[in-house]
Formats: sequence, structure tokens, C-alpha cells
Amino acid sequence: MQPRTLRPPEKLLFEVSRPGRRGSALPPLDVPDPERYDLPAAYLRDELDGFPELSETEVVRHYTRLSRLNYAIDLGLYPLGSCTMKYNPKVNEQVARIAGFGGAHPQMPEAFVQGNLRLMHDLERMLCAICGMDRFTLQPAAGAQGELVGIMMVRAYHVKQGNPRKVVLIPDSAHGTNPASAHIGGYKVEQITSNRKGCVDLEALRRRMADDVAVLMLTNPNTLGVFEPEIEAIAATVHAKGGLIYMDGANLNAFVALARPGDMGVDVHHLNLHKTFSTPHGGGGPGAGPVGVKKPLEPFLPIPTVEKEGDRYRLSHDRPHSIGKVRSFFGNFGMHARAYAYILALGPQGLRRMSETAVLNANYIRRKLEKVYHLPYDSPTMHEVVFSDRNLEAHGVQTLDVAKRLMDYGFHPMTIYFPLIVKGAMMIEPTESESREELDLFVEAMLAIAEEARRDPELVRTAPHTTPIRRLDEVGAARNPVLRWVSSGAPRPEAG
Amino acid sequence: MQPRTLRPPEKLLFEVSRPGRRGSALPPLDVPDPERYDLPAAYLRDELDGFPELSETEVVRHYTRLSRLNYAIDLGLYPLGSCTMKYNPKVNEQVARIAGFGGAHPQMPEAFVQGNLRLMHDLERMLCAICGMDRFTLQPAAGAQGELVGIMMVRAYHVKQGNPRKVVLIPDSAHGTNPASAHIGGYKVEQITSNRKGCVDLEALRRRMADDVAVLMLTNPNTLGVFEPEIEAIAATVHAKGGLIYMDGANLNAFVALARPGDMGVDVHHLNLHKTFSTPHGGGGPGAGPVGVKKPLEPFLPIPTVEKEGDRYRLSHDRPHSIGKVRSFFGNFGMHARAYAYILALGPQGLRRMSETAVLNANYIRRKLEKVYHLPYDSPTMHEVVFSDRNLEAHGVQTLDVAKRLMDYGFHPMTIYFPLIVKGAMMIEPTESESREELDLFVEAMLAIAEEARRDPELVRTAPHTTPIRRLDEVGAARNPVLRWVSSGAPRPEAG
Amino acid sequence: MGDAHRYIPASDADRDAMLREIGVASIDDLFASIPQSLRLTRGLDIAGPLAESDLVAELSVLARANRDLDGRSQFLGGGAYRHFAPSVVDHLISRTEFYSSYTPYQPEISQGTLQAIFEYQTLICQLTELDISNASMYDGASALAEGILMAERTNPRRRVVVSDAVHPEYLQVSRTYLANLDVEMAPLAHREDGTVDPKAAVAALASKASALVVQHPNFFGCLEDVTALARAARDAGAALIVVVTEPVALGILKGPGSQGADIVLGEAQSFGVPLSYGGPYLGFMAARKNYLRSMPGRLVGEALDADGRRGYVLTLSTREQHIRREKATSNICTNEGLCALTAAIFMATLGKAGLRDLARHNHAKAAYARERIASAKGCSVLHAAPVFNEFVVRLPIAAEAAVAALGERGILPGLPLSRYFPERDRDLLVTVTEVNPRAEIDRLAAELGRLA
Amino acid sequence: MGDAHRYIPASDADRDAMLREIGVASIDDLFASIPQSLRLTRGLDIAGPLAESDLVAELSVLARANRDLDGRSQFLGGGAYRHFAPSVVDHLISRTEFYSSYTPYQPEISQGTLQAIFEYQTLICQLTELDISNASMYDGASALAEGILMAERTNPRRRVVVSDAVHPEYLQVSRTYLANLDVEMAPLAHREDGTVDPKAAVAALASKASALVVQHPNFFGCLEDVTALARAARDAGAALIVVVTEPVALGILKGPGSQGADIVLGEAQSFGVPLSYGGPYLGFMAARKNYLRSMPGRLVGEALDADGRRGYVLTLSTREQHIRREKATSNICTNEGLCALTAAIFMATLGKAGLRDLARHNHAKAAYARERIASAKGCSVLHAAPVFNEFVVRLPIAAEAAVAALGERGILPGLPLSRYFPERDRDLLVTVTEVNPRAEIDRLAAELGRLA
Ligand SMILES: Cc1ncc(COP(=O)(O)O)c(C=O)c1O
Ligand SMILES: Cc1ncc(COP(=O)(O)O)c(C=O)c1O
Repeated sequence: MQPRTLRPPEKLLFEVSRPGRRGSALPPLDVPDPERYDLPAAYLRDELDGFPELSETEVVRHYTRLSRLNYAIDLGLYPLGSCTMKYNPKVNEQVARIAGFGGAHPQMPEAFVQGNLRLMHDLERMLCAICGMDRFTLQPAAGAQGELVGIMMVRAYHVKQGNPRKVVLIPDSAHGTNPASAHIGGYKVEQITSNRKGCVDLEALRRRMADDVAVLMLTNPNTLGVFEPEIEAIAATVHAKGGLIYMDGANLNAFVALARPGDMGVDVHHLNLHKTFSTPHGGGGPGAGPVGVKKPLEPFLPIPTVEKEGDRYRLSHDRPHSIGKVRSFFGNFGMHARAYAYILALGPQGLRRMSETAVLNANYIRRKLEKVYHLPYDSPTMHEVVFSDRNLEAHGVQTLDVAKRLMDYGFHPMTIYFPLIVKGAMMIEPTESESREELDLFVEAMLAIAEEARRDPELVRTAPHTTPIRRLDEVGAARNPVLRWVSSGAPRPEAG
Repeated sequence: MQPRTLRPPEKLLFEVSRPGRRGSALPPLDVPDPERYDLPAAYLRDELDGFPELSETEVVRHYTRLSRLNYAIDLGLYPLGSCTMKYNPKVNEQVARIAGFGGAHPQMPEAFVQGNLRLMHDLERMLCAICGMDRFTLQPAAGAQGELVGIMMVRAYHVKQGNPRKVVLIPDSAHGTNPASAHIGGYKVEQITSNRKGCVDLEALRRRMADDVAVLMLTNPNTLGVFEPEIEAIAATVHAKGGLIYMDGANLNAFVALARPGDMGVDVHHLNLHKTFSTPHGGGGPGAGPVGVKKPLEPFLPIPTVEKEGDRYRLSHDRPHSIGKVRSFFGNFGMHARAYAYILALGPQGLRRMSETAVLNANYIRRKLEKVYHLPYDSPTMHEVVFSDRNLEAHGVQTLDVAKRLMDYGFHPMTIYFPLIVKGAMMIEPTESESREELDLFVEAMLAIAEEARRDPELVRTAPHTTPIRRLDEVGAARNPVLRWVSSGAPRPEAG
Repeated sequence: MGDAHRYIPASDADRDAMLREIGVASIDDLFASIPQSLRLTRGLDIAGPLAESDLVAELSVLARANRDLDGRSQFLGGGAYRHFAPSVVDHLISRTEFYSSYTPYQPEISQGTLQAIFEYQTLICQLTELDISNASMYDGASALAEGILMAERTNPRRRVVVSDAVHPEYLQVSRTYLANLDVEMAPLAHREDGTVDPKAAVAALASKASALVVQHPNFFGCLEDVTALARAARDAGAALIVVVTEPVALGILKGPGSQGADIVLGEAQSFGVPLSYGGPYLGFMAARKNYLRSMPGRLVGEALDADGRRGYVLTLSTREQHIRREKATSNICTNEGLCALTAAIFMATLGKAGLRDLARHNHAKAAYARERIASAKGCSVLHAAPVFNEFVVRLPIAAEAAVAALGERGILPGLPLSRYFPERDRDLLVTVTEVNPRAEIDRLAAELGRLA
Repeated sequence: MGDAHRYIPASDADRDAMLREIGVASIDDLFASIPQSLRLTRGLDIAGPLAESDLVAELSVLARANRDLDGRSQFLGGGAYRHFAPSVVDHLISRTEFYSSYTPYQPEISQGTLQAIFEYQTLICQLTELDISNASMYDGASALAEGILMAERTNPRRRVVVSDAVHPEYLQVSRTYLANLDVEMAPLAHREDGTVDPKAAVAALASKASALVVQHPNFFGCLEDVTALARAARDAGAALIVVVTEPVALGILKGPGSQGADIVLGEAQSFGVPLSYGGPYLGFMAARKNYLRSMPGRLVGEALDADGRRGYVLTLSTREQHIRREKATSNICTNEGLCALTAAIFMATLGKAGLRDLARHNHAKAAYARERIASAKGCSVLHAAPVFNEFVVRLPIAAEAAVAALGERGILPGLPLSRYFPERDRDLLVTVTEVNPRAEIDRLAAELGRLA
């Protein structure tokens, strides 16, 4: 046993701040300084109350120390199911910072940004080739925004057909953003319950499908990591009634270069460049959620699109039926550059090997754990596998406890309690970035924890024990929310 | 108490290696591949036996994890006396990497590297202004090599006077590199014992000084952090007998912009850019040890020197009495660029504030600790202060124990057991980079340790307790040295 | 080596061994659940694989196909701003622990991100002088859409009044978001001096609205009378939403919260986030505390651990999609975490005095440029209202033509308003920041004077 | 703010408070021990302080004053080599824990650096096929000087025989180091084919020497017959020191240790260390185990901790200056730690197959260039001996003139040997690496052909 360091925990910026300290300086002002800014006094503030005052040295120390309190993909397996935490190639960080890219202003005339336009154009072509779609918009800033764009294009399509329709069908295993996006799209959300295999119940779908249904929002492989075996029949059923298929492409890492949404009857889908195509998650973004469509939906793409004419590239706003814009400018270009570099680095064989290995790793973990952890659905596993805490119940140990205990073994936990159709779900997605040795370490840890749950459940229930901080009182935090620092002097606004 | 993480310690590269893994790829070869390289078969090796095979992902993980086992200046106070561990500005890392610098080949014609030559020329001018010397050579790769260059110039000077002389006088408080450098310079080293103040004993020097003495190697402030009060008389004494004064400039951080070696009778001295001028220590280098000289020593400077003609800069090898070269090309140019940026960032006021604050911080620590820790010499403190473990002896606690225990409080220890004239020396140099709050934390830790030494000496003697690894058996390591990994298969060459 | 790739550890040997453990004969067997009819039989029609050296070369070629004028003589703004970012910002966000971690679902091993966001939320509150801030939105435009939805949630009136001096793309995006939720966006025209007339606002608000939306400084660079507009809104029982696209202005301008704004949102790209051709950027949203439970996006709050140590957690997640599904306050999930960190480090590095100085310099340079250009032959400054660091100039010729002409001479003089308002073909939005030296400004004025 | 500077936390207020605590009235009082006569009364005559933006601008101006041809069409070598370094190398050495830490005196909190050096030592041993390696030297040139001193320490004969095909600057530096230690450096001329004649070596060694020093590949790019030279040395009771300035060659060439070399040392800049106009570079030194206790520089060794865990420490420090003072094996203290880490990461990333491929490509491209240039009008390849990635071409005109002429056309064709051998004014050392595409090589040959 070792004691925790005796150094006090990192204070807040505002607590470290001291009057008169400076972390930066501007060059001398080389123009006349307008008297008290010749602005209406009533508009001006005296000072930035409470704003920190630190030297550069202290800022660097503060954030360097904070960084060391985080787990990261470069420290080990990060098996967050559905999040596809894969290695973020360093070269992508380098190329995204090349001045020509990083310094380009979005209001520059087209003649000044031919390189950027070409990159966006070529990336769109690549994504079309990978997904078998006709066109892509790169504008959405993340998957959820991609969903919204997709739903809005679906609606625009139906409106053009004369009737927007009312309902979006969504499997009960779907990610929360699906219904949320459908809702903003102005649709009523109807859940369809999964069958015993954890997949769409084709019969139920046939019964329900009617011309009030605008679209079926499907995740494939679904959130159990299972490929929808009847996808073709599903698509046919929906199409027969004039409905469309939206595919949540968050799980594309399962079959890149092995199969394509466009060949499955999918009319529109998003991708998460920050999942399948390795752009870093940044502790909560930025991401990018390009949306691919088949011809019939092209007229409704957001503007602008990038068009090639001869050897020039231009931005086209000429799309009368466009749904408009969901984001300023052209989306998260910096992520587009990274994804472009990632795809080129891998190429056709590499992308195929990527998905093959992701699926291989998930099946390897399933194989090693299924005898000990309960597998609620034994359908074939693709890129991720979902266990439940059923086998631990007897010892009063739950999924949350296993997750916390994993930290003591040096791992980030898997996604827990999702999908909702599995009670106490443990959703494990290793990705292709993991070596067999790292997977074995994880498996050993999981087996050891199952053993501990039997022998010493309290040890697991009170985990983690080795982290800089222990379990936090999340209920208390929500009951009496403190969402900002306030100087002990000032009265703290008890938010809410 | 928290248990240590259950993740096994980081393996060696060679232990992680697996056959067939690749961490890089070359573009396809675009020229014919000469049959088995058309080289004599006898010259060729089959394969790089034992060389690692890893994916990029694994390499990144390995070194990222290793990095987290290190302490660093960006994590907190790093009070290694005599090492001047100050903040390394991030902008210097950025500018040193600008392609024009980082990519310049040392064999480029002068016309291609005017920017680099100008930087070296201007840096030399700046150092002359700061130190009050007439010229500098930037060639030495570190302080010790600067000493060697200095000693060799001294010798060349005396040879030109007709007699190289025999002896280099060095105070017993000097750093080990001083005698070592004097030795390679072909001189006999004679120690002069410090007086009760820890300074050069002027009387003793007067008695000893004779025309067999080539140079007095002086560190100022000396390694006790004390400014040699009689430096002028010392210089006069040595000069009177035709000897020269070499100043070890490792401690220059004590008086930049407040005093200049050139005004103190110093004929030649080195600087450590990696100390006073903030270039990073890199876990053991690179550094840079420019040497400044007064006119009489100019003819002996290493070649080449950078000369300005009109608005062009050129490398001059025309220096018939030069001692030659001690390093290929022009020295550690990358460090020159960083130091140049550092000096410009601070400017005259900034440099002055730098030394003022360094001395302020050292005196603050002295003030706060002198009542508890024994101060062997109570002479005025400049940039660093040296305590001893005398007050702890009673409890069987030594300097080494205090150093190790400091780690549990989250600090890197001070320099210990140097200078040699202090038994159980604790040499503390805070530098100007530390805030008062950080100094207070350190002081609290030191006081707490003194208290622990009294109350629970065993706790201190067995420290550290919070580090990833505990005290290592250095004696055993030296007795049976294992200096490389060998595959458990192969017979391990018991080195030595 | 077969197809071993540097990003994928598994060698062919590893694959075979693992397949044996799993108990299948080949990789293909793992894909048995994909109907044969759907299996791709040929390789993808894309380039690669590229060695890293070729990859860097390829992207450098693309970057060189851009003309960035080495960042010199550019006067572009209009929602994205060129500011100098201290090197520590990129250095620190390049710590892999920050950029390669996921949303901090597990607080025990995510305190770095969580504390940084908590500090970011605090900084945004201090800047806007409001009670609460979320952890980020996609960008300023979608933040406005979400802000309007939030106002409607708390006070459903199916109508918002929106100044036409708000960034056109923000209006466009809001329109898209609202398209299917039957909330009317009633336009409010700005007056000749470039600002919204509070009296006009009163009138527009007469027929019920949940919110009045203005931008400050507005799209034309002019400062609005936020206090008066807040009064107008309050009297009509509507919330005042103030959009800020250039938060550097808040270094000298009052936080709109202190002037009566209920919601302040916008774009914080100015705070150290690279221009990067439009993204990733940083939408921010702050509000009075009564909006707490209808806020969209992530919120980080303080919490105590089992030993009573202070820590931080994602909180109030019952607002969010993963719990509330279609009833969530927003569909946002992944947001712009790293950009929020970037902005926080930028603000912390500049600090109280530094941000004020930055704002001062921006304003002083713009004021100087405005004066110089006002006296340039054939050019006039369009609006009388005070501005921060951008302003509209009416040129003697079409702005597009002027941009093309000056572009040839290595100057990007500004944004032709015709991009958003076809009829305003001679108007140019000129933006000046601390990175434009006086000489560049003088040259700009001189070149504009030559257009006549 | 007084003179508060961003690199220095203490504000004026902090200073005053601390002065009070110390009990002195002013900062000046802290400098009382510096005689008044020595106190600087005026400010230093240097520029600054510069804001960071101005600083970056200033250094960019300097960098632009260089002509780097975007790294294209350069054929320079002669001790420094242009190779592609994977991005992970710079990314990893940019971890502050690596670059801003000191020499690992305290192993408990320095295992990162210590293990990395231990691995570096192992890699160097594998590469050279020798038993031990130190943690780095300043550069290849000083490494040779130290290597000769080491040989003399273990076998003092006051004489070493040195091939004149060793890098001229290495010889110059060795001469400087040895100047005052009365060790003679007896030159050994290379023969017409560009290599050292083993028989000539035998003759030269007849009159006692502690070591025979050769370079392989040598300064003219030619490969030496290391085995034969080792025999010659052994028979004369001398050590064979092999200098390597282009370690990439060891990707395909035998480790000289396996051919009988006793000490292999040189420059490892090729392994990912930026050219950076000549430094910092990476001197390496490997030797047979009998040299263990006379090795200069740092050594990292394995050790066990109190709980029996494996760890690493600096060891055998009784060799070093801080213990042994003037009797130390060297005066080196600060070395090139970060460059050693750089090289280790480079080697680990390329790996067994990658380093072989890299060597193969270098050799293939040089072989192709040599062939093309051999048939270029007026040019001839000077040496018959096999080469790795550089070779000497005799030009129809003075090499300096050729370099000037081709420089105008954006080509740096190589290094004129006249820089080191005034009499060899028409000889050009041409170096080709993996970064030179075939097209560049063809163009080089064509341009050289036009000189006649
Ligand atoms: C299945 C699924 N759908 C949608 C999303 C939403 O994507 P984003 O977080 O990029 O908005 C996610 C990721 O969180 C997901 O896992
Ligand atoms: C007083 C003193 N002199 C000389 C040196 C040697 O300098 P370097 O390590 O740069 O060779 C040092 C630093 O280690 C030192 O502290």
C-alpha cells in the first residue's frame, strides 16, 4: 500500500490567481489610443470581475497537472462501446496545423482557398466510395447534428412528395440522439421493440409500416454490435410504403471496405469522423458528422456544396430545395483534414484491415469473457460486444462497480447501462488499435474482478481505490448544482 | 492509503516487440533495387538481431506511459541547486522548429544560411553585452566543454607568452567538471581551500600565487550561492603574477543585468544556456556552453567565428592561433535559437527582474528554513542556498532521506551532497520561475519533514512511499552492472 | 508482413493465433452475419495507402494551393477573427490526455477535463456577467438556434423577434432548426446608424414573443444599446438574447448580463481557436440561473468524493438525450470540448489585464482604420454608431471587384456584404485586429482610395 | 503592473511582501555583497522585451533569410544527413516530462528517462553488435576524441593511427582534445579506390599504437574492409575504433563489433534528430565490455527497488567528474539526453524491418545516382570501392563554382571537398537519401552534365 501524494490537489485558476500577475503582453500600440475608447461610457465595464491573473509559468503548470488527471487513448485500452476510441495518428495533428489550413479564414474568396476546397471535394468523393452513397455533406459538426440534417432532408423529401408524414420509427436499442434529433425534425417518435436476437422484429415492422411513417432510423451494426441480418427485407418493407431508411453510422468501424450502407437500401446516413476515421475526441469534441445521401435526397443537401469545374473548385449555394444550413461556414474543416489524411494513410487494404481487426478484437474479448460474464444476446458479434451484470447480482455487485474497479487495473471502463434494452449493460468496443497483449491484460482484469466480486464484493463496490479521487456524489451534485466558482467574498448564486 | 495501480509496470521495448509488427512504411522505391545491394556479401548483416518490432500505436503508448514516470519543471518546483531549473518557454520550442532553422544543413553554402549566421552573430553580441566580454564562441556543446575550451585558450595564451605554465588553481567548492576539464587541458590541478565564509581565502591565494599558475578557475557566485566579495583583489593578485581568471558561469542567473563578469577582472568564462537562458535540459541535455573572452584571448577562439561584412554574414576560419575545434560544425544551434528568443523576450528589464527574483526567492527560502535546517555558512545568499543535515543527525536522518521524502510531498529534491565542502549538503536553487505560493508549499514540506524526522524518523528513512518505484539498490546495480537488455534466450554478457 | 499497417498492431501471425482462440477458420467467418449479397467483392476505389512522408507531402501540396499571404494584410471578420494565440495554448491542448480522451463520463479518471470545463464555465459567466454557462455548443450559429429553443421552452409563444443585424448565417441556421417546430422568426430591421432602434423593438414585441434577439457588437460592427433593448424585452415579457460573435469586445464592454440580457450566446473562436477555414469553432451559451434545467448541452458541477475531497462531474444529465431521448433539451452529444479548453487556456493566459489590453488594441486599430478609410477617396463609412473592431465601408465600385483587385496586390480588404445581401454590392465589412500593424492599415486605406 | 513579466510569477506586490518577510527594505539590499564598484548602473544594451507575437515574427524573419529550397533537391551529407522522421518522434519528445526534466539523479521520479536511455543503450549495442553503450556524447567528433582517450587509458602507447578518410572535422576535434596530452595522431592515407589498405595499416601499426581509427562508411562514402583492419589492429595489440557518421548504413551492414571492432562510435543525427544547422546532434559510443570502467559519460543500469521491482539508475558514476574530479574518465556532464531519446524513438518506430528498408532505399538511390552521374558529360565517379549513400564525383569545373551555379537553379548538388582539402577543388561529395525522389536525381545528373 502506498499513501497518496501529500501535495494538495490542484486549485482552481481563480484560487491560484494573484493581483498584478501577467501571462502575456501585447506589442506597443502603434496607432493613437482613442480617449477612453470614444465609446459611450454606459457600454463600458470597469474590469473583468474575478478574471484570473497568472503568469505564463503558472498557466502551464496548472494545465499540465490537470492533464495528468485524465486517462487517454495513448495510455491504454479505452473500450467505450459505441465511441470507437481508436488511436489518433500524430501526423494528423501535424498536417491539420499546416499554416495554409489552420490559418485560412472562412470568408476568404474561393481563389484563395483552392486547396481547402479540393480537400473537402476529395474527402466527399472518398466517403461516397466507402459508403456507396451518391453525395455527402461535410457540414454537420457531429453525429447528432448529422442525424438532424438527415431527418430534415427526409422531411423535405416527403414534403416534396406532398406529405411530410408524421412518424419516425426507432428501435428501442437506439442511441438517445436518434429520438432527440427526430423530435427537432418535427416528427413523432415511435419505438419498435427488438426481437430476441436484439434485432429489428421484421414481422412487427411489417405490421406497423404504413404511409404515416417518414423514415426508419436504424443503427447497423446495432448498439449490441449485431449486424441487422434482415436489413434488405427491412429496407424493402419500408420502401414499399414510401418510407425511407436512415442509418446511424456510428458503428461503421465494423465493416468499412467489407460492405457499404448504400448497398443495403440505406437512403441517408451519417458518419462520425471522430469515431471511424480517428479524429480525436478532445475530451468531448470537436467531431464531425458528414451525411451521405442517395440521388433522390440530393436536392435537399445543406448549402454550400463544393463543386469542381475543370481544375477549379467552387462553393455552390445554388440548391433551391436545400434544407439550408445547420452550422456556420463549412463545418469542422480541421476534422475533415484529419479524416482525409487518415483515409489516405490506410488506403483500401488498410481500411479493410482496420474493420477486420476491430471485429477480430471484439470477438476475441467475447470469447474470453463469455464464460464468466452474462451475454444477454448471443447473436454474432461485430465490432463490439455487450455483456450484463446478471452473473454478479448474487454478490450484490453491479455494472457500475465493475466499471469503477477496472480503473484500479489501469483501464478506462467500457460504456455502461447502454443500450437500455440490456439491464446493467457493459458495452465493450476494443477497436483495431489494441494489441493482443493489451486485450489479454483487460481480459485478466475482467476475470479478476469477477473473482473479487465473489470473494470480496466490498472491495469492488467501493472501487476505485487507486485514482486521484474516489467515487463522487453525483446525486448531491445534481441536487444542489454548483456550476461555477464564485469568490468566497461574493454571495454564491445557488443556481437553479 | 491507496493501493498502487494493479496495471503491471511498463515493459521494455524489446519485451513488447512481436514479430511482423510495423511502425512505419516507406514510399515505394522509385529507382531500380540493386541486386542484393551489389555490396560484398561479407559486409552485409542478415537482420538486426533483437531489434524491436512494434506498431506506431504501441510506440506512442510506450513512451507516453514512460513520460508519466518523470517529474518535470512544468509539474512543480525543481530546486536542483546549481542546475537553474527554470521555466522553458513554449514559444522557444516553437521557433526552434521553424523549418528554416530546423531544416538547415550545416554544409549549406553561406548564401543559404544568412538567417542562421545572423542569429549566431547577434546572439554573440547580446552575450557580450550581458557579460561585458569582447567576444564569444558558441561552439561548446555544454558547460564542461566550455571549460575545456576556456582552459585551452588560456594555455594557448601562455604558450604565446613563452610558457604554458603548469597549474590550475581551483577552490575546493568547485564543480567536478572544473578539475576534469583542467586535466584534459594538460594542467596539474591544485585545490585551494575555502575560508570560513566559504569563499576564496585571499591570503592563502596571495601566498600560493606564482608564475607557475596558469589560471584560477573561480565560480561566482560560488557553489554556496555566495558572491566572492573580494573578487577584485583576487583578480588583481592573479593578474599580478601573469595568471588569468576563468569564471565558471553556471551561476550567472544570480546577477544578469546587475553585474558583469567582464567588469570583475574575469578574462574568460563559460555560460550554460541551458541554465541561465532557459533552454530545456532534456533529461540530460542537449545544452550549450558559450565561452566569452577578453581581447587578449581573442586570437585563440575556436574556428569558425561568424563575422559581419556590410549586411552579409560569413564564417571565418582565418584565425591562425585558434585552438581549433572541440565540436563539429557550429555547436548546438538549436539551443542558440532558443536562448536568442529568451533574451529578446525578456529584454534588459526582464533579465534584471529575472536575477532579482531568483535571488529574492532563494533568500525567502533561506529565511523560512534557517531556523530549522542548519546553515553551514551564513554569508549572504544570492540565487541558491546550501543547508546541511547537521540538525537531523540526532534522529539518524540524513540528507538523502530528506531528499527522498520530499518526493512524497510532490517535489523534486534539491541537489544533495554538493558542494563537497559541506557535509550532507542540501543545495536549493528555486530560480525566478516559482511563485510565492509554490515556495511556501516547499517550505511547509521541508518543515514537515524536519518534524517527521523527530517524530517518526523511520518514515523518512524509508521514503519515498508514493512514487511508482521505491529506493533502488544502486550499490547492487554498480556491483553487477546490467547495462542493456538481452533476450532471455541469448546468454547475457555479464558486463565488466 | 502481409498487410500489416503502422496504425494496427495485429500482425498476420497475431490474427491467425487469435482466430484459433476464437475458434473460427478465417476472418471472413467473423462477417458471416453480413448477407453475401451485401459483401463488397472488390477493393474500394480510393487512393492509398500512403507512407507518412508521402502523406505529409500530399497535404502540404493542398495547403500550398491556398493563398494565405503569410497571414498578412487581411481584414476579414464577419464571424471569425484573426487573433494572436500565445504558444502555450496549442502546446497545452496538444497534451494527449486532453485531446485523445472522450467525454468525461468517468469522473475519477477525468478530473483534468472536468475541472478545466468547470473553469471554462466560470470564465464565460464572468465574461457575460451571467449565472450559468454550459460546456460548449457546436458553434455560434447553432448556439443561437438552441438559445431560441430554450427561450421557447421556458415561455412558449411560438414567436421570436430577431434583429436583421444578427450574423446572416446565424439567422439561416436558426431558420433551419426552427423550420419544423412552428416558431415564427419575426425580423426587426436596423436603422440607418447601423443599430436596432429600441422603440422599434417595443413595437415588434407588442404582438407577443418569447425572445428578442440582437447581436452586440452586431454584424456590421456596431454596438447596440443593450440596456434599452433589455428594458423593451422585459416590458414585453420576452427574454433578451444577445449574440456575441467577437467576445474579445467583452474585454472592455459590459457583460450583457449586467445590462439585462437573459441569455448571452455566440462564437468564442476568437479565444485562441485557429481560423481553420471555419471550424472546429466554439459555440458558447450563458444564461440566468432560471434557465438551469432547460439548458442544452453538458454541464459540469462540483461534487465531493467518498473522502470529502472536492471534485467535478457531469451533472443535471436528466436534461440530456441519453436519458430523456426525444424529450431532451437538445440532441447535442459530442460538443466542442477541446475548443472550450483552448478558449479557457487563452483567457487564463491573457488574464484580467491582458484581455482588456487586447480589446483596447483591437478597438484602437479599428478606430484608426475607420478614420483613415473615411478620408480615402470615394470611400465612406456607412454607419454612425460606435463600433468595436469592424465597420462597413461603402466603396466607389462593387466590393467583389475591389476584393479581386486588392487581392492581386496581396491585400484582403474585407468581406463584401453582397455575399449575404446581394443588393448591397458596394458595401465592404472591414475588420481590424491587433495583428494588423499600422503600416498594413495605411496601405489598405491608400489602396481603397485608389479604387475611385 | 510595474515590470511584471509573463515568465516570472512574482508581481511587484509579491516582491514587496517577500522582502518584508525576509526583513530587508529593497531588492538592492539583497545584492549588498556585490561591491558597489561592480554594480551595473545602466541598463544592458540589448533589444527587447518583445511580446510573443513580435518574437515569433522576428524569428520567422531570420528563418526566411535562409534558403531551404523547401528541403528539395539537396544532396548534402558529409556528417549530417537529411532523413524523414515519423511525426511520432517530435510528438513524443515534446512531452514536457521528457524535455524539461534534468539528468535523472533521482531514479524514483525519473524512471521514464532512465528506462528510455537503458533501451537506447540496448539499441546501440544491437546496431553495433557490441556489449555496452553509454548514454550519449556531445557529437560524433568529440565522441572520437573521447574514444581515443579511452583507448589510451586502457593501453597507453601515446600514439594512435588514424585513417585520413575519417571525417576531417572529427580529426580536427580529436587533435584539439589531444593537443596537450602528448598522444600522437599518426595519419594513414587511403588508397586510390577510396578505402584504407589493410596492409598499409599493418605497416603503420608496426611502431606501436593504442588504436587504429577508421570510418565506415568513410568520409568519401566508401565501405572499409573492417574485418581485415580488425585483424591488423589485433595483431598489433591495438584497438580498432570504427567511426560511423551515417548509422542508417548499419541497417544492412554488419555491426562492426561482429567484424572485430573494439569501439564503435560516431554520430546518430540520422536517427530523427533535426539537421538544425549542425546541432544539437547525438554522439554515440559503444565498446566491448572490457571498456566498461573506462567509459566516458553516463551509464544507465538495471536495479531492484526495496520491493524487488525492476527499475533503472545512473550507475558506475565513480568514473565521472562529480566523484573522480580530475581523475574522471571525462569532463562530460550535461550530454545529449533528449537526442538519445529521439534516436531511440526513431529506431523503435522504424523497427527491425523498417531500418533495413530505410538503408536499402538509401543505398539503392545512391547507386542509381552514382550510375547516372558517372555517365554525365565531364563527370567521373572518383572511387571504385562500394559505397552506401554518398560518393565523390570529379567535376569538369571547380566544385565551388558548380555549387554556386546549381544553387541558382535550386539544387544543392553536394559538398565541395575543397572545404576540407583545398587541393581537391574539382571534387564534390554527393549524398543521396530516401528523401530524394528519382526526378531530383535525374535533374541533378542532367545539370551536372551541363557544366562541361
Ligand atoms: C450509436 C450512436 N449514435 C449517435 C451518436 C451521436 O454522435 P455524436 O456524439 O457525434 O453527436 C453516438 C455517439 O455518441 C452513438 O454512439
Ligand atoms: C557549477 C557548475 N559548473 C559546471 C557545470 C557543468 O555544466 P554542463 O553540465 O553544462 O557541462 C555545472 C552543471 O552541471 C555546474 O553546476
